[in-house]
Amino acid sequence: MQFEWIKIPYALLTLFIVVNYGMLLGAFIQKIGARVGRRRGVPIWQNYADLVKNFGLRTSITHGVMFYLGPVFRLTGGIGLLLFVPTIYGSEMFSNLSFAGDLILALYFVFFGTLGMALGAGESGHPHAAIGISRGLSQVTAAELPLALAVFSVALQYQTLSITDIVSAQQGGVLHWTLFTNPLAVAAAMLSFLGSMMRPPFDVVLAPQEIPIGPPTEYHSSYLALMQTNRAIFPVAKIVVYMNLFFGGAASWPVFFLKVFLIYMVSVFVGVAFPRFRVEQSIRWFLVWAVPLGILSILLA
Amino acid sequence: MIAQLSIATGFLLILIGLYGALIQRNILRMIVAFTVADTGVNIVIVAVGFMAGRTAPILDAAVPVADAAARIIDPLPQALVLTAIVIGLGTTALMLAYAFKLYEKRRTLDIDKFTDLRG
Amino acid sequence: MKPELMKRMVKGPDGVEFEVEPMRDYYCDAPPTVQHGAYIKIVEDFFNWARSQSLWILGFGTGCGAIEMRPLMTPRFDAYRYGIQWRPTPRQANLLVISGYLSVKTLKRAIRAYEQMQNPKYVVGLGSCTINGGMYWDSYNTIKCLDQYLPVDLYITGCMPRPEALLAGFEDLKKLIRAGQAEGANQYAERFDWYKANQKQVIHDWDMPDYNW
Amino acid sequence: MTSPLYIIAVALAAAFLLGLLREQWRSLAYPVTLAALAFMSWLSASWLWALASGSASPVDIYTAGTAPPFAINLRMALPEAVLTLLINLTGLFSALYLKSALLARGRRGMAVLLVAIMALSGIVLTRDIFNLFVFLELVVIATGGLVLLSDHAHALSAGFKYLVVSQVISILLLIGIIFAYHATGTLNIDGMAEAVPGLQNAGASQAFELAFFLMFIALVAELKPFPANGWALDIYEAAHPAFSAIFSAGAGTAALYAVDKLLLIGGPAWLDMATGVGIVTFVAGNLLALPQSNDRRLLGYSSVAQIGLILAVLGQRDILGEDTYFIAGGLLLSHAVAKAGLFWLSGLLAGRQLVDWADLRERPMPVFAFVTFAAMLSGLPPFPGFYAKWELVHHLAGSGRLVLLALVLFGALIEAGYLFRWFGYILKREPPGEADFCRVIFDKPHRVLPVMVAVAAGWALAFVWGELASSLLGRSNLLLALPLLFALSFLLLDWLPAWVKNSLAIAGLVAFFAATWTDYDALRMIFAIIFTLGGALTLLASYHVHGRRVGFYPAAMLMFAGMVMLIRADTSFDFFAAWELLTVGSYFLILRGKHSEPHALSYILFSLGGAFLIMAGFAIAAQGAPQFALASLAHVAAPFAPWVFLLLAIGFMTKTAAIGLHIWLPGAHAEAETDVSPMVSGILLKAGLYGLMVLLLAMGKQQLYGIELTHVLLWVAALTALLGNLMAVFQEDAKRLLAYSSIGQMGYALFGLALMNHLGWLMALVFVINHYIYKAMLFLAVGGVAKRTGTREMYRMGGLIRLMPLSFIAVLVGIIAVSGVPPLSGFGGRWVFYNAILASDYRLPMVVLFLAGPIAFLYLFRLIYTIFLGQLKDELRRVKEAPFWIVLPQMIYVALLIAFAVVPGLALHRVDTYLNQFFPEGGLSWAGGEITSNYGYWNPVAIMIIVGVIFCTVFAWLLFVNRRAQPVKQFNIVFSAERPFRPETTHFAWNFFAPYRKALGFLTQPLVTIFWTTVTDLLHTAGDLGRRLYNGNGQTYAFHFLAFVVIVFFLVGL
Repeated sequence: MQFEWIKIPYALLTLFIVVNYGMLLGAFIQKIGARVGRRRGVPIWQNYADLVKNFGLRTSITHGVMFYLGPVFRLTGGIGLLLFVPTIYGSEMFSNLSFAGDLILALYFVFFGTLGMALGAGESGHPHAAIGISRGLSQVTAAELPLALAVFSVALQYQTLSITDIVSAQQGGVLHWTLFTNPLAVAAAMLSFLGSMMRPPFDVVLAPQEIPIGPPTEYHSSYLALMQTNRAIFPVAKIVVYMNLFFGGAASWPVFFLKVFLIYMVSVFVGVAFPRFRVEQSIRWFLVWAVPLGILSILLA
Repeated sequence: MIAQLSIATGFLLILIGLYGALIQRNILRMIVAFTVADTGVNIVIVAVGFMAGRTAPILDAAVPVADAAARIIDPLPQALVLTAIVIGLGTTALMLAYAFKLYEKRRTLDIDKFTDLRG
Repeated sequence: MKPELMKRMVKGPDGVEFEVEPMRDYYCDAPPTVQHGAYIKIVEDFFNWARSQSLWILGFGTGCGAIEMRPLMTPRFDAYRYGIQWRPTPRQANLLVISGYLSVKTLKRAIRAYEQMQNPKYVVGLGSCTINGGMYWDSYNTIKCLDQYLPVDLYITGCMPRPEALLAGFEDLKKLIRAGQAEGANQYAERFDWYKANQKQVIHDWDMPDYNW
Repeated sequence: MTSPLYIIAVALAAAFLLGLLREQWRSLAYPVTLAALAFMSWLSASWLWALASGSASPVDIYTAGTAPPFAINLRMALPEAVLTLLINLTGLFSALYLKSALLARGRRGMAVLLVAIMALSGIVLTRDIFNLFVFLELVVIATGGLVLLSDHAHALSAGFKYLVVSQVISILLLIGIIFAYHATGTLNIDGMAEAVPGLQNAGASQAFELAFFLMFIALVAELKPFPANGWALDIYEAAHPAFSAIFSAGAGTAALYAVDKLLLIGGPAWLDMATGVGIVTFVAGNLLALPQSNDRRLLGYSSVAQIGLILAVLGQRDILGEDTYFIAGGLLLSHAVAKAGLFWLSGLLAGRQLVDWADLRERPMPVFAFVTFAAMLSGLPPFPGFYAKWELVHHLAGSGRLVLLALVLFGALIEAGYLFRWFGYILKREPPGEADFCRVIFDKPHRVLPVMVAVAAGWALAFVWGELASSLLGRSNLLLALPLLFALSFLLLDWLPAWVKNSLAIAGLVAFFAATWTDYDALRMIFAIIFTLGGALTLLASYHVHGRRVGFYPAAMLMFAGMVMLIRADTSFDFFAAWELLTVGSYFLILRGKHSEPHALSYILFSLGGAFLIMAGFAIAAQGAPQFALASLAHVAAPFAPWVFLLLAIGFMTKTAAIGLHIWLPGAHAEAETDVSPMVSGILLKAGLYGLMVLLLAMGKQQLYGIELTHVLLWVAALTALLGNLMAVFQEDAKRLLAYSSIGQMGYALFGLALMNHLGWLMALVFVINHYIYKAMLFLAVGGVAKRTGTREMYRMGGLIRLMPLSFIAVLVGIIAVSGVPPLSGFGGRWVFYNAILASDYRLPMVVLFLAGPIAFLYLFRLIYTIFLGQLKDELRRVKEAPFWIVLPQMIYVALLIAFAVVPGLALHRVDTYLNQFFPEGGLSWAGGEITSNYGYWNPVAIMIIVGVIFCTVFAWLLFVNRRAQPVKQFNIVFSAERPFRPETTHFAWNFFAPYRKALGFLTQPLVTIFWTTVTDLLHTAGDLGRRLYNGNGQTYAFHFLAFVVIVFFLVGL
């Protein structure tokens, strides 16, 4: 695959769609939660209002260069992750900038934003930020492991690291999805997915009352707005990777919307059903339950 | 027969000497014991050179040079024994001097008292 | 002044001694300034609409009135549908609800929290106590008239006001915001010296900079 | 030629002259003594010259004018010339050294000294067994006298114990001699040797055997074999050091040669006994030396051990053949010169404890002398012991005597252990008070001269043995190798200011690369660049040090010399010599750190242990040949190959600090100086990887008992990566954190190699390059910070980003690269890694490595956060950016890292092609910016541009909407409506990953450390138990001797 200039507007189009979808999805899921609790919940456009409000705040402070750059790293990480992965299978238009690298690029680029954000939060000098990061990083070491194993297993299964090739290998019916051809890997990966979504039981990182929302505790105004934008993009981008690897990808936008929503809902269901883990508990949980699945999947692949 | 007897005596003396040197705690007694052992060694040396029925290795009228080889005993051990005696004397003298010095220093001759250097 | 805030000599790793003055070295001493809205009116109106639709309340209960805030999150009142949420940090909140009586001790914290919020920011006084001290009108330890110390946009009367009253009050606040009349932060900056003087009059252990950024 | 008989005659004449000298000419006595000794030395020297140059042939001197057996004859051949020269020179310089003691005791003392030297020479020269006995007794008596030259309180009792045991020995010897004479009819040694096979009946031959046993055991006892040596140790401890020098160098030498002569009579049957006694003495002597704290007693044990080793070598003459004298001579001369030198040196110091030697600190010449002696004793290149050990080990391995080989190496390792521990004391301990060393130097030049002569002799011997070895191995003299000469030349230039030397060093490294860069293949090119140009780059940081920096450059350049010689080595010998050089150089470098004494010691011990394994591996692979071309490792015969592989791999892995062998690294790297850490971490570790590469390229996959060794390597590598990373997480010390991180990174590189496929190797090379760049950069940055803040504890720093922005940038770029996050170069390594494991047959070890990966984030974040972010502490408010010369290389590294991230092909494309000849499958294809493997693709340029563009766009947007942000200070944080108390209480840094420790901390139990501590404790305990044998009682010692005789008697089984 080669670069052509036309890819840039196409990529921006993808970005535009995903940002809006992510915003609405976030509110929609909140609304589902509210309806389950017999509330009306936020308006579906609430995230837009919040975003505009935050951009519209007139003052802001900065703790230093890294603090300033943290959200930039964060958003770059989200946009980059989205654009390095083809969104719609078979569509030249929405293959984005995936010519730059394969699955491994996507896997490692996930950390770009995390790292930058952690540094920015660190410069705020707030101990709660540091505590949150300490927890988050600790948890991620264990949570990432099943995913890494599952990815390895899938790569072994299809003998390729190219996301497009992995998706194309899953075409031809639901039963060709990795979900059915390599269920162990998918199970491991989905457990890992729970850990990466910052929802219960794995949200001790944010712990709003104990360490007021952890790392971003000092962020506000347009910094926060950038992070909100990322909050719309990043989960979707991550789910796209899962979708492509395990659930047959998406050949059109409607399928895309549906699959992303359903995958997202997995973490929501688990989140509303379980209380919070402490960090060492969640590490043990991943190592005891998720990692053996991953190991089995690579042994059987 | 005489030779065997002498050798046996010599070894007996050596053993007595060594036993004494290892058992006696008094330094002077040790030195005496060594002298006994030395004597034993000297006897053994001489006895080894002894050949039955021969004469002393002194070339004079009684033993002409021509048939000396057949009539005298081996002269070499006797020469050796002379040297050994001299050396033994030297060593004994040195040890006695040491004994004197040690006594001067510690007012004792007990070898067990001189164990400051160890390990 | 607390000892940790006093000037002191410290020795650097190179052995040179120098002075550390915590109030100067640890805190930014810039005063607040008046912030103007967007130059184009329609943009500012749009922003005001967004602000009104996104009221983020600082989760800080100052007095007994805080108990009336909790029901707002429940299905019965469901404040979320009006774009109202609670945030745990003043940096991200733009609405400070002084919920009930405010003791002098709490006032200091309220001031700090208020100043750490970003402009534009709103203060709502909840209950009679914030208006005139209410039943504590003669207490040595509560402040009587909140708007001498913070620029209050709106009072909600009652002792206590019911959650419905709160919702009604927030709707009124939204109207003020949309009308561009909720400029408490700028008022605070304009009359900064006056506010400070009032605050310092009641708070005797003033151990913070004049403006808490 | 002057007859060698004059050695004896002159000594005797002078001794008599001294006795007869008139009282008023008393002052002449000392000059006469010196003159006599000088003449004797000259005589030996002239014979040595004549015999060595071939202008004279060996002569026999018939004393009574007739040939043996009727008269005593002396022989002067090459060995005799060397040994008498050694004895006489030791005598001469000891006499010089003893000046004040001799003058105080008067001329009788001088006479006795002359007699002693004469007798020692006599033992060497004579060919008559009884004459030998006489000389021996003379030595005993003279020793008895000379011991009293000492001021030591217990010299007297020591001398007496010596006499007691000597008496017993002489009794046995005399009995042996007379019966041997009885059996063979001659006293001439050669005559006896001829007569033995002709013994008629079994009885006579058995009697002779018994007689020979007595003679032999008596002479062996003169070598102070374990355990019959308590008496000798007391002499070493109590006698005047100059006499101890004679006792160790002279008497030991003479007795050894006497035993050698006897072995001629006894024939091959007795070799085993010599070997057995020798090796037991060697190991036990070294073990007993380990717990010693008295310097001279330690030297005594060491002498005993060394002589035991040489005895063992003599016992191996059946396989050593012609090389016996090369080996034994090398060991003996090293031992004699070094021991004499050390004993002389000990006399310059007031204290008798090893730690008192700290007096020598800050005095380059004596320290250099000590280094020379210690290196000679430990058999380090370029000294004779090195060649000797190499040859010995090769012969032993060639003949399958592996147990002996193992014991030799084990003993040598213990010896190196206590010697280098001692050296650590010298450089690192506090001097015990007002050092009077300087005064001694100026007061008593006659005491310093002998030491300097010994040093000179040591280097001269190094040259001579280099020449001998060069003819043996068919290569040029090691000492003349250009890099080594260059390094050694810094010894002479050490008076120059540091910046001049630094420029010279950099110029040298660059010039060397410029001159040789065409010689390397693609693989070696990478290492060559890192070793030379990389070294030059790290040396830039050394400009920040002012003053002379004595000792730094010789050590550093020795290390670099070793490394360039390593990549240029074709043969096993060259390789090993280079390996040892770089080990020694780096040891000295590491030892320079302020608190690095114990860590440098464990470094050198692990390294030498590893080196010995490598030597053993090479020796087994050589199968009797003195060396072999490295490439022919591929042709090692099947039963040996896996063992060779195992030995070499473990040897190399000590350098890469694989798990189990890693405990030296954290301390060594952390405690090293600021500019040394990047050298030893960024550069030196690669030497181990290079060794592994050479090994794996040649030998490939090996199987041992059905287990594939590369598979084992994979597991070791994965565990190394995991535990290295995990340990790094819990460090409070920034440099220790980086050091543990190096262990983890080396685990990755090793993993790549052990995968044994194309991409695995490529990954290892990516790690080699990356690790060099970022670890050197991080160590410099952290070192600079530590220098400015005066601490390495991260929790005591914080908020330094504004004060040290450049260091922050370096660390930031560094951690992004280490963590493998795109777009920086670490990602390349990860990408290649995934492709490599897809092509591999293994599955399970990867799991461990996957677990290790994200852990890196933990310690990396902690590194940058706790140092640069968070709260600034009061006392650090005024720190400045790190010195220019420390920052400059960091900035160059940043540029390099980014360059390598964008165009990895510059470095890797050639290697990729080169690897095709070894692993034809699975290479990459390089089209434009895109890199494609069988499984995936990757375009570093595109990644960099895309990430850059997105980043800049978002940043520009933020700048636009957030242009009026108010900069605030450190306490302007939301603190639950309160204010923070103090920066120290607000900086969350100590025990940063407490929850992680709760979850996985159990994995960081220091099991390996406990294991190695137990090993060293056991060794010390064994040594301490052995010391109980020596209860200080002369009678017990005599009993030891007799027991020794009886035990050997039964073991020999006559």
